[in-house]
Amino acid sequence: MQLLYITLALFLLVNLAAGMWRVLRGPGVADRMLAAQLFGTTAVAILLLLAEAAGSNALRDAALVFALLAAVTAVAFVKRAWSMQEERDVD
Amino acid sequence: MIDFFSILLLLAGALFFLAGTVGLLRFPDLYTRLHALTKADNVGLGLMIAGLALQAESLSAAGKLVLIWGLVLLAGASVAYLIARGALLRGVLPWKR
Amino acid sequence: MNIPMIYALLGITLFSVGLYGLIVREHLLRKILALNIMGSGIFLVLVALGKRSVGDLPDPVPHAMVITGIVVAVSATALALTLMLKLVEVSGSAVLHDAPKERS
Amino acid sequence: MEAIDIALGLFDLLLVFLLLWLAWLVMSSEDLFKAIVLFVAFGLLMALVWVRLEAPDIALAEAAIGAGLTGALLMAALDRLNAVKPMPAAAVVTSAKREQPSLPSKVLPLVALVLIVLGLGYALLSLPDVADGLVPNVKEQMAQSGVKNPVTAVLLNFRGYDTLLEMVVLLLALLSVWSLGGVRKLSPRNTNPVLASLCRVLVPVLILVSCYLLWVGADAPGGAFQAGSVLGAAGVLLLLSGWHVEQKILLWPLRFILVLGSGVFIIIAAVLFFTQGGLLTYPVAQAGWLILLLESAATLSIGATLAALFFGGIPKSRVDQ
Repeated sequence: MQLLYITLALFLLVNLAAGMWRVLRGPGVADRMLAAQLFGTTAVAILLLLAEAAGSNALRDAALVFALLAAVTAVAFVKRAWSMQEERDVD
Repeated sequence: MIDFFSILLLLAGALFFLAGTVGLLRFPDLYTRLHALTKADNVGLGLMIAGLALQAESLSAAGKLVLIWGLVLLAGASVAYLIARGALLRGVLPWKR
Repeated sequence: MNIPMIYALLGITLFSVGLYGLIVREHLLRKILALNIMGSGIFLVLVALGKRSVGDLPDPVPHAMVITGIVVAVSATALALTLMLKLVEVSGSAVLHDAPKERS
Repeated sequence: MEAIDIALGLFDLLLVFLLLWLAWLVMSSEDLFKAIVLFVAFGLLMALVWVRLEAPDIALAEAAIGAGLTGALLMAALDRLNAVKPMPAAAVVTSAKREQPSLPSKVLPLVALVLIVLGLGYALLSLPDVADGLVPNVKEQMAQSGVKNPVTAVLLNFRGYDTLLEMVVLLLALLSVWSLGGVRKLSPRNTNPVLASLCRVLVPVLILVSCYLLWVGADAPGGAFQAGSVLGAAGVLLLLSGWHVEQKILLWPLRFILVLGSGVFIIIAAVLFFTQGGLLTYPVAQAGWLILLLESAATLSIGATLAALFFGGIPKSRVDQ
């Protein structure tokens, strides 16, 4: 089981690395933010897998905090950083 | 027996995560990507959590896992709505074939 | 070469990348990001070196220092961002110029 | 070499590579918003590094701050930056006036960067492989500390004066922000029902998690800083959703909470100085609850300070008296 947890965590990290492409490519600001959201969910899963592998309860708390805080960043994005003259940064 | 179901659920979860990432990379516009990510990833996380909860040492540990999933679902759904609505208000057009 | 050492080396590399950005990039927001990356690098070195102890638990003293460090870093970032906004308000530019006379 | 070690090694290598790549991209990407999103991702991955280095206490703090609060802070600052500077023409002029950097000024910092990495790397590798640091001292004193989590023991007991001064640093940062930022009105009430219902669920959960982390910090990873950061995040969420606060609460009650942490710390330190003969030398029997008292006060102050730092000015109710 240990091996499966670690391998899956590695697999999810690879997934996350692939999602990086969308952050870099955009094209809009919302696309970048969306990819960051993917990182949040994936990181929660990785943390839970590592927690199970290490038998550590504290890491589950960290995953809980992650799940809560990812929403705060996203709301900050929608309410603040997303200016009304959007879709200017097409590169 | 429990191990078998755990492994099955974990692998299924990983598959959904993969699908979510593929959707994020391949789909043509913001709304379809939003759809891919929010649904696939949250189901993937749910399956993984179900697999891990089977292995949990106590009921409270399993409960915490389920709580995490509930929170991710709630936050994911709300944020997806906020982003999609914001994009519409800002005039991002949905993709057409 | 053990795992903590790899992370310690990552720490010094991050520190240097941050330092490079701090020197080369002009926009103040970027400089603030650079300082944060430098800070993360230093934290990494501290914790990775604390893992060299023989016992079962890593050295808790660097851990405690890093936790306070993270909180201080976020408050310093908030202060730096406010300073930057004030500067932009006064001078109209988020870039530090060489000499005050250049400000038109 | 077992398969599990190989998998872990690959995980570490990929993590190291991703962090380096992200740090480089944060520094080199042209778009500021992109840099901020990349920096948030950087903070997220840092939390995974802390897990790999067996530092769950730090992972918790980083999860709350690096992946949450810092991103919110940076985005709010970017928003205000665009708001105060709506004249791109001036910016274009200044950037056009500045001549292209010469080749040496581009290459020299890179050379310096490589030299610094090599020098520091050499210094790191020449350190002894095994060093106990302060582990024996901590182990020896743990029984007298009043808590079971060594990190909390270091923070609140062995090096309590560090934490005391850190509370003062936070307060100073907020005072500086307030003196620079001026008076700002709270943002208008939010009319979005989804955001409102998200807040109604998330804020109580954040407060509950904060209490949990504070309580569990005595014998497991957690404690005042993590709890305070989560509480601060609750405050940020409320501010973002247009929370209505009465002016009379923003005046004295807010200031009272902001100084509560430092105040309780200083009072306890002074009392102990005269009764025990040393700053923050707790009597062994009372250490446990004294630490809990200090941590509770510190949590409230840290949470309020972080939320106020996010707000970035002296808060004023949007309804004029």
